[in-house]
Amino acid sequence: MKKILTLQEAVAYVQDGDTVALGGNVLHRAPMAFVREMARQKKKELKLVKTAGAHDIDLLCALDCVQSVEAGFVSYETKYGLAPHYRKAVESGKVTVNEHACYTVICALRAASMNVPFMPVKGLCAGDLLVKNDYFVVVEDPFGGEPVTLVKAIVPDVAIIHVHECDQHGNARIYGPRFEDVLMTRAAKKVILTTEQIVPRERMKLQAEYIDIPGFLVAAVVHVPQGASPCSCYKKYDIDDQALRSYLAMQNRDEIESYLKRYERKDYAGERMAVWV
Amino acid sequence: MKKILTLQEAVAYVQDGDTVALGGNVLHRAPMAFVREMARQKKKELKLVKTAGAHDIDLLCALDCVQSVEAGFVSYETKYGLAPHYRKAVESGKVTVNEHACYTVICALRAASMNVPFMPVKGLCAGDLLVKNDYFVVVEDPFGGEPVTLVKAIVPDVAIIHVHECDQHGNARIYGPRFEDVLMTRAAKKVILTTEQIVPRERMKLQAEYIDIPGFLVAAVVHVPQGASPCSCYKKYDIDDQALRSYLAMQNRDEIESYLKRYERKDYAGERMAVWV
Amino acid sequence: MRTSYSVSDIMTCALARMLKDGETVFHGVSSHLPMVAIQLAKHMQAPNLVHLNIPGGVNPSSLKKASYSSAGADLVTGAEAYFPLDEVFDLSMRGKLDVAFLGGVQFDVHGNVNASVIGDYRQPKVRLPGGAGSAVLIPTAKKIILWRTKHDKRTFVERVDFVTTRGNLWKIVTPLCIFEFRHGKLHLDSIHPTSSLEEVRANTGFELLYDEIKYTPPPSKRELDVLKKIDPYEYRALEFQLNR
Amino acid sequence: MRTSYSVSDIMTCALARMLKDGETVFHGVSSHLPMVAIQLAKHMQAPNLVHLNIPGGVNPSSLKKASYSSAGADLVTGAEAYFPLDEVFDLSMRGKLDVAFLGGVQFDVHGNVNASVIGDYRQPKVRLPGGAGSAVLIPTAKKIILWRTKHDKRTFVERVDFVTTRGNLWKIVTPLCIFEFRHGKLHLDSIHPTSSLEEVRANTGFELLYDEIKYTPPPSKRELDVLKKIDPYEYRALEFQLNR
Repeated sequence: MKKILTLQEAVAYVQDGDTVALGGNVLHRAPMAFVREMARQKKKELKLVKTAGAHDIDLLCALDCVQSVEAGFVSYETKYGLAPHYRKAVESGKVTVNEHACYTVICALRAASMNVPFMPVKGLCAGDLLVKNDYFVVVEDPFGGEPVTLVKAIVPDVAIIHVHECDQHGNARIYGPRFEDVLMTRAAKKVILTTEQIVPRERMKLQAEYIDIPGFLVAAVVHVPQGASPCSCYKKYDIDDQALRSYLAMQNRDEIESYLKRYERKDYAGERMAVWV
Repeated sequence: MKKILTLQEAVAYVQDGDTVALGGNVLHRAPMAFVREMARQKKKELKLVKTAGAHDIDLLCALDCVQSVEAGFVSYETKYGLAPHYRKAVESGKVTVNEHACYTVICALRAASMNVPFMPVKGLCAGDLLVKNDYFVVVEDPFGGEPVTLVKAIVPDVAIIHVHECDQHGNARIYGPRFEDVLMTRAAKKVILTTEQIVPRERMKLQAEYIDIPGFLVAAVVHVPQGASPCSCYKKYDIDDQALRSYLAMQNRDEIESYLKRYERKDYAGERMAVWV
Repeated sequence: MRTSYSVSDIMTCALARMLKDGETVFHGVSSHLPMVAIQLAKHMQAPNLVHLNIPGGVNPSSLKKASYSSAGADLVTGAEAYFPLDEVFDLSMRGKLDVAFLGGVQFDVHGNVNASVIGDYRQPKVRLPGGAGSAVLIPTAKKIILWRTKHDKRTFVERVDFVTTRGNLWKIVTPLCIFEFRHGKLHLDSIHPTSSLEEVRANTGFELLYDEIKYTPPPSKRELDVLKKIDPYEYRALEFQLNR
Repeated sequence: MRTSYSVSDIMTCALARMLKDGETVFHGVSSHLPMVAIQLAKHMQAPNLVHLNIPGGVNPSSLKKASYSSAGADLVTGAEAYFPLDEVFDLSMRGKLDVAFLGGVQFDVHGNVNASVIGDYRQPKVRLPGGAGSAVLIPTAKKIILWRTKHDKRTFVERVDFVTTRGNLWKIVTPLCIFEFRHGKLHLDSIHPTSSLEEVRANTGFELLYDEIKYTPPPSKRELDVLKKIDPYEYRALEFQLNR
């Protein structure tokens, strides 16, 4: 029952072709160290799930790890512009986009968390998304009301969540915005955490009521301080503007691979640290 | 925008025939002062909603306030036995029970919180509940899987929740088990809080992240210390064994009305206290 | 040396022994017996059980204040995380709840459970408390263990008045014996040493099915010691004190 | 005395003035302009607005650190409660979200919004970021206010390439003017004093509809003072600095 793994070991859990839910939102608390290691291990044909992605999805698209993206929004925010490698991969036909309203991703994950094949959605009642995508259908209401749109469940094979702290059993806490992360841990078949800090179980118990992810749902824990960087982590660190700018200026694969290389030391540093359990 | 009302004023919001969701679970944190005042104001034909009720539902049944009960379980726990007045009212045909699995109440409230007419439910696939109740139907999965059971949404006209503390705007916090209370505040058309304590807004803001019910969802706040008694309120008070036993020994309506009367002073005490806002 | 023990002790031990280490286990309201049994199992063969309950305390550290409720806040104090009822249900729907302890009032040889009514559903002769979570948990949790502190011909019947639910029923523990559900029928699994085949037969409303006569092993000294420690006020006997 | 102001100032003021006191208002990512506008309105006519956002801070007290994100944790610090994105969506579905500020890349005279693709959906010439919450919020929030910092013939078209959504569109604010959606068509509502009818016409890909020519009132001294205070680093102008 040893849950604490190295980053390489944990990433080896992810299979080519897996449906992978990524925690965080746009530039905030994305599980970037895990994403980088997936790229290093050359995962293929991943089906990515996220309401609103940015650097995580873009990086995996840049290195040909992605088959499809289920999301409502993929872009850096205002200051950093669009997601260039994602765009290129989609426009060249390498990556399929299954565009959702962010809410329909949420509803599809709710369906998975309840193990039902679909979830009714109120708002999606007009437009081409409904027409073009076979994961939406409109049915009659058997209770006699208006027609109802259903979204098909999305069951991630694995959810990757970067948390502020957890114990060796995976009892984990996120500070500040939780985005869809807690839901993802209930929807996915397997949950892998990367964490800023591994703390003693007794310390986690002090505020047991505010644990977001109970350990019995968690398959693996990886100790990766700065594991969301260059994205932000609430109250821990802000975005790394320089790293993002340097990445966004890169044109070719070699540059991006060397960008990955530069993070290696940092990404693997946590596993060499003493862990107090 | 004054939200702080007296108990009588707040209860006057509830209309005869309303669908009323009651917070708490069995003998814990039921909104008893509000329930008592509904009985005093002789509300009629209420449709009660709760996963697992006890003293609240029993008392309202004893005084002919109830038309129907949607619940998974109505009984005192082990030591106090069954709910005598509820049983009598149901067996005499005065009250209709729409029996749910507790989870189907939860799912029906989830549907209301999402404003969809139904919610798919995985587990309810056998037995007479499915056959006898028209709020369950089994449909084909339009995505091609197994047949799926749907439960019809339950939209409470009002949710009555007893909280530990809130500010004058209704930003509220519950300590310990929240049961279905938070969900009820999202499912109901109107939310009324009774509270042990009204605290300054600035104090609620100190742990804004852990506010369970944001004030903008709340229509009215009533200051009722001991408002859950004789049920328990986590870390505030335990059940009132003597009161429960005396109630359970009562046979006729007069006795129960005098039981109500005895609580009057206590139930109305909060509104006379200074409130620091 | 013979140790003395009560029927609630042997029932608690029987329930506890059915749990395997590492399993995820749930009980609901009015469930003092299984609540104590889970803690007993944690002190015996299954230290890594995951104990789930209605108020949401994962692995509560003590039950000593849970006198009148198995859904009380005491189960949250000293717990290791918060995982409330709605989430427990979702977990079971996902096939990740290993064991659910559930009650019921009437059981039949076909494995049907009635917790709803005696008589007609809409005009009941007796309105029972209701199945609580049973109707969705019995079909979805991997193993269902039922218990009932009454064993008579009105409880164990050929056909229940109303099928609140049926599903993954595994065992039923009574004051007299343990039934196991297999091949679509309740089978007599073991008779408590405090009872006898004759007594079980005389109090069961259907013909007893069994391959061999076995007896439930009595509580061990260690089990009784642990029970004394974790349940000093004998909450496990509460249901017997108020047999309705 | 004339006060000088920028296009982002007048757009922010225009957005802010559309809000009424007590309304529940949401904005998403890449939404610095509406984020500042909501705070402006709170300091002007609408102190009791309920400001909702993606990270979930209800009524964040300050935006001063939100330099690179309108979905950042700064919106949670100093907020009065936590009400995250999934809950905001549910709220809108229940008909309780008064106003949603949303973006888009292409708009047509019929009130259709495209945030998805230019060209074919499955083989797009240009893959846009996607509509985020638009496809469920535009049909459900009571009033939809769109903004776009580009106003040209590729943005305002006769027919969008792809209908990401349509619904309760009320106003669109651009660097040149404000459109209002009524009777199924976009109507020119007011022209910013920094622009002209000719400029709007030359940059709009459909025939302009209007009853009369009105001009957007310029930012008042008080509005500009408040803007300086609440948005000293001019995040409201970020979108103009990176016009793609």
